[in-house]
Amino acid sequence: MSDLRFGLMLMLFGMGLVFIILALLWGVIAIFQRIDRRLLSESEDEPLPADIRAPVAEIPAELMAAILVALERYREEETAPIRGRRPKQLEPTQARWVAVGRAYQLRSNITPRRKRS
Amino acid sequence: MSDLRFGLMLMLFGMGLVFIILALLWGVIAIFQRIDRRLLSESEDEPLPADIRAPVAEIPAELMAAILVALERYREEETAPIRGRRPKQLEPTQARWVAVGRAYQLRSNITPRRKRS
Amino acid sequence: MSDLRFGLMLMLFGMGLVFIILALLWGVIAIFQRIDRRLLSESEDEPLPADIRAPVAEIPAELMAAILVALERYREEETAPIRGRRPKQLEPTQARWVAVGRAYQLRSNITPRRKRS
Amino acid sequence: MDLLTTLFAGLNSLTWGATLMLAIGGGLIYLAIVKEYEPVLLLPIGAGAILANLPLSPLVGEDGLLGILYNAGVANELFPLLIFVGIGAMTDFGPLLERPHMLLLGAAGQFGIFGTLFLALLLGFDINEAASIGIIGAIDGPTSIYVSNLLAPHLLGPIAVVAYSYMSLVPIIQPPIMRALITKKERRIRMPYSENPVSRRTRVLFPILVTVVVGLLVPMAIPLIGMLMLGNLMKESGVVERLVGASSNEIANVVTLFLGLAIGATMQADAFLRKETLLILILGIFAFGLDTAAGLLFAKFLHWITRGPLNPLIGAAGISAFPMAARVVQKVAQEEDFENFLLMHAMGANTAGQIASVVAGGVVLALFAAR
Amino acid sequence: MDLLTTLFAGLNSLTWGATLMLAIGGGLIYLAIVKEYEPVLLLPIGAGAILANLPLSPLVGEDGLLGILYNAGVANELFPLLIFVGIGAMTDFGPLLERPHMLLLGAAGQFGIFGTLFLALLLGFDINEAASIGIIGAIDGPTSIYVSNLLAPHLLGPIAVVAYSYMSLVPIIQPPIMRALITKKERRIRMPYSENPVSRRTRVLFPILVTVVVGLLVPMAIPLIGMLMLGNLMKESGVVERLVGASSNEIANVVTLFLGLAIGATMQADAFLRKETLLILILGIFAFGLDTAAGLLFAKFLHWITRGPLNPLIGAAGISAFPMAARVVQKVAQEEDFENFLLMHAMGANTAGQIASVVAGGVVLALFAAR
Amino acid sequence: MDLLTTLFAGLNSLTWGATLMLAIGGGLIYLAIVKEYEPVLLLPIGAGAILANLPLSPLVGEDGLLGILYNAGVANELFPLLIFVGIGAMTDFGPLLERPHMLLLGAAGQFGIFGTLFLALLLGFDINEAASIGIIGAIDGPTSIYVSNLLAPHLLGPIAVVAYSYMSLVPIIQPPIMRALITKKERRIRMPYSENPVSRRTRVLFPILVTVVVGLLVPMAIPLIGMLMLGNLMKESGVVERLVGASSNEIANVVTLFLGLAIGATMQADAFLRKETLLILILGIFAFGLDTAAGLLFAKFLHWITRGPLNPLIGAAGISAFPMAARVVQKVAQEEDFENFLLMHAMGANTAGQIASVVAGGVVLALFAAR
Ligand code: NA
Ligand code: NA
Ligand code: NA
Repeated sequence: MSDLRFGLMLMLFGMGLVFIILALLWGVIAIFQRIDRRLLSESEDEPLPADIRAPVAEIPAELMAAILVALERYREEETAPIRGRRPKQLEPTQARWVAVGRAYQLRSNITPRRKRS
Repeated sequence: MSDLRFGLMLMLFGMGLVFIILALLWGVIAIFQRIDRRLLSESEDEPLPADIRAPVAEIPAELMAAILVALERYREEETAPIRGRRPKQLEPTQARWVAVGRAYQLRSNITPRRKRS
Repeated sequence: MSDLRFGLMLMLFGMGLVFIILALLWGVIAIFQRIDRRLLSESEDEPLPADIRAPVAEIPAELMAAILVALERYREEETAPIRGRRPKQLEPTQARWVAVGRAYQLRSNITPRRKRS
Repeated sequence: MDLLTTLFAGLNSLTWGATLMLAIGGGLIYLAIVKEYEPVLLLPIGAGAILANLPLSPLVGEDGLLGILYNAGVANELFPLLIFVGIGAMTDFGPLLERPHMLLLGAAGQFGIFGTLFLALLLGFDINEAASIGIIGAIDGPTSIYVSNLLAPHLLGPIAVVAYSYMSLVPIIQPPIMRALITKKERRIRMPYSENPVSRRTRVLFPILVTVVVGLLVPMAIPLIGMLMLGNLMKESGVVERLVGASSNEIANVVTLFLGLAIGATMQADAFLRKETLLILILGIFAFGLDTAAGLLFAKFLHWITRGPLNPLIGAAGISAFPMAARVVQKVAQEEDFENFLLMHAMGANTAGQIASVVAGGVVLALFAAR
Repeated sequence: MDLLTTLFAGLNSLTWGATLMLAIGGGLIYLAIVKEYEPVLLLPIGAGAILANLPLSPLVGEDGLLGILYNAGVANELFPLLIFVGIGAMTDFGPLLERPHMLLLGAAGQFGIFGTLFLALLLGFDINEAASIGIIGAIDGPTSIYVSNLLAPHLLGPIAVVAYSYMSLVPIIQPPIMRALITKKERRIRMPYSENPVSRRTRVLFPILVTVVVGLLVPMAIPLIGMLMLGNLMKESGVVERLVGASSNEIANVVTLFLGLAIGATMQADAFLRKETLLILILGIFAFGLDTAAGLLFAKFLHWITRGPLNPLIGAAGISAFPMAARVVQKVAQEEDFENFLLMHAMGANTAGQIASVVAGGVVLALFAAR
Repeated sequence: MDLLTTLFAGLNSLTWGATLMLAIGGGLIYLAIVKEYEPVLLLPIGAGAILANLPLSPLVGEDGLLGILYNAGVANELFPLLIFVGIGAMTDFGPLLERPHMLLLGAAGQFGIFGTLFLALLLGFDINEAASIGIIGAIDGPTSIYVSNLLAPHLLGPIAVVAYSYMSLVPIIQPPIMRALITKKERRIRMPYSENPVSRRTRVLFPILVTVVVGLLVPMAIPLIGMLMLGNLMKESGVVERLVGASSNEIANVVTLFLGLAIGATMQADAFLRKETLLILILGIFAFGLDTAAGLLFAKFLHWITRGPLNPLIGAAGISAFPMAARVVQKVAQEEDFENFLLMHAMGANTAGQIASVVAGGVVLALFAAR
């Protein structure tokens, strides 16, 4: 019997609490929304990425796939030399530094005081 | 001495059991094979994937690789919007829904009762 | 007070030890360097991979990316049939064996004693 | 011969119960492979059930692999919580942030929890068992596992099986209820779509604030909501892609496999083959239906008081079961009006349901702790 | 000065044994890197041996990293079993399902286990040690580790090292035995190739049935065969690619690294530098040879009684050592007849050997339990 | 009503301390996301701090998720050591092997450890605390965590936070010191670049030899240096790509997430909100500055005695903080002479600093053990 009463209480308080908490979250988000809109009307805020992706649908999917792979590779190679961000690409990037640096240094060694002369 | 006798028993029973169990598995598979063949002769069953892949050898490997990558991407994008299957692709798919849905909705909002009129 | 004295000792011994150990490592590497150079002057040793990668910079990065993907795929398919090295590719390789083997065997079955005749 | 008797001890100790459990394990694998009902969980659960019910299996017990997995991640709640990080890292709360009032529909979609709880009490389950059965109505696997493992661990097996296998039945359970409760005219209601761009700031602050607000009000909900929102924070931050990847791939996959096996291993004949399991199977359906009905009726009520363009169908998406429920809404709406596009609204309600499920789980635990 | 003495306690406590073990660790790394002998296991084992034998290493013992890894996954058998899931997820039993009679060749290829066991007994090892050494004849790393860890954990180090380093010697050990036991004429036998398409149903049911049949007969084999077949079931089901990927990549790689390190750490000087280790090195070669010979002779016997087109060479593939043994068969056959294509048949025998190895491991454990 | 009081126990037990800690957690997340200061660690640390400081959080304590993670990998030092394997697997010691004398600059860059230690002693910290604070001067996260967890675990939270958040300040802290201590003329020195090809043999032997040499001399350094070099050995071996991938991706990512959360959870109000934490914040900056100054002055000294073309700026790269410090050197050098290319030399000093940091950590532990 006590179980049943507790069950009823669980039902009432439970649903009540769930509603209260979610209503509260609604309020919090609503405040943020208002701030967002105010800031948006003042200046241009970063829009949803979805808008950018929309025209994608017109490109054939296979071509899209190939482009995506290529771009991803490119992005990975160009960015990411900081250790801990994209570890896989650390080495090749370093190797490129080595290469560039060496070519440069070797040349500048031949005429080491070029600039100061 | 007892160890040696147990060792001998291990050898005899061990090899015996291994043979018995594997023979049993043979029997089980054989039954399945028979069922498979019967069903195959009745209707066309799904054949081994190997047969499908056989002509692959004629395509240059590099081209094959590129096609594979592209197809994989394509497959991933087209299928898989259910959470928990291919999680990586969930978001772009959603974004596409968003985009399509919005374009559609915005248009249908201008003439909201077009259909009913 | 004892803490302070131990702290001082930590400082002196600590820096000392760090220097000694790293100097020792320097010595070890220097020996290796000498061996390397001797062997290099005798025969051609494998150079740093960086040198090989240097001209890479002239190829547009996107093209490079596509080539890399394709080559990687190719390499994965051609090598790696040993279990435990590149597990993902085991099956396709097997399937190719199956295909090649079957095509071959089926043909050779028609004229099974061709060679001995 | 004595050796042979001992040798074939396995065959000798095969009971009818174990045989039935082997069949049930096989049945779950059938559902997973042929029907594709949540295969990533039902296949390991089925396999775990078979491996645990083979007589004298060394895999069960403290020292067996399945026992080790159970203690490593189920008994201490680690696995469901880690899965939540992955779910958070995959969920896009954008549609909800654009229409935050959808949160109320999420709340309504949890009524099944409490209704089923009460019904289970009436059917003779004790209060802890009843609450664990009710939590099937969260329609969210990890929440069900988390809560039932704390309140009634002996029912974990059937509850998890029901939670995951019914999840796939959402497209079968919901449409009849939707057609019964919502009139044709209401189903044709179109919802205007106004864009509410959500700034990155809001997207990043949202998981933090939800954690703090819910955590302050219902401390028992901190693990569930905190892990879900941790995953989402990492995703929206955009600066820790490595961790997002690890959470939604490596961790999620490995943990899912281990969790499934460990749960399957709890399905041992004497614990599973009882009339309680049968009742749970029935109560589970009831929970799903009650959730849907409550969501629909509450949406209908909102439509009535606001007199606004709110299609009551989207109430059905408040149950969570992401993203199946949202798609069911879109499908049923299109039956009446092919050009009606409710999906984005339904997605908002759907992610609201996800949050509400977790909050409800925490609330149930909190009420028990406060008892 | 006292501080310096304590400071250089490491150098002071360096023994000849530890120095030799450091060299042996280096040797394993040499085999792994230069000879490419199973590098994924021999490199971590060698590194573990070095890290554990450096004097006063804080990595060993209950609180050291290597001790923690040992207790987390070797002592409780977790790691070898998880590796089995990955192996199962990578193995294609198709060639075996097309020619199931190959299972008998797999059985014959396990004779080395029992022959070596008996020889080890004669050489003075006790019965548990003898069985652990014999299991090297399973020619399957995880099985050797699983069984020897249960029967004679103090021999785990040398047994694991032998099991993995000899695996790479298969192409060196087998051919002379094949040429000695099989006549030139027999080696030229071509085997007709008839296609037996295997349905997806069979492929999916196979792992389940093997688990149930073997599990009912030999409960002690459930962990080994169950995990192997769980992996294969996931692979063949085609619906849980995420879990297959996790098993064969993430889990397999991480566990392999940890297992190797933990096994290397068991190779401490006083435990490893004994004449037993030397005997195990010799008995290991013997086990490999005996397996091959038994497989070949049994295949010869089958050829003789069936009078059918069965090239006895494929008996050598029954030892497991997948897929090296199958390739050795193909290579030796081609020496005599370049157009002879035995590979598919050998692959069948090879995967049969994998199953038979696991069954034999379970049988040995069962016979010990029934003693 | 009594139930409500118990229900809102969370809100009731919110203290000012906890509120401040929630804000600090938010601040760390801000640094991680907006300032991008080592986000992979600061974001989980901040999240852990929030989750642990929410009143009555079930995540803390022995049975809470965060407590479980702490015991599983922080208390036993597992996580920092596993991260070292990943770091080793990502580090290219080539530039150092070409110019091994850079090792001395790495040694000099550790002076901040001992100087800060002494200063902390003067400020009233006890010797264990002082050494833990000093080790911030290793400017290497895992080393700081490893050492401070052994010597003064109660300071782990602030030390880890300082170690990781200051790491990102290297480009702000170093340049003024460099311009102050090194004259314009010295900064213009160009360093000739001669190629010293490094054979694969040397690259593979290097990690083994470093482990053995350092391990024999300083056994307490074996875990740190051994794991770092294990990762590098696997990388340079070129034969275990699977294990390298697992170490530098799966293991590193998962462990980083768990480590961050567990460290964040140590930041509970009563342990964190003390004047010691403030002092550690100040001493941390001091350690970074002292490291840089010592490195620069030692390089200047080397330039003076060798009279060779050694630009003293590269001394600043000896502090470790790889690869930020090396880039700062290049940037400051280019301010004076745009065509001056010091990066490769600085990279050598930078990886030398990495090794020296680990050695210094081991030396500190060894001196404590020898006390
Ligand atoms: Na729900
Ligand atoms: Na075998
Ligand atoms: Na440093």
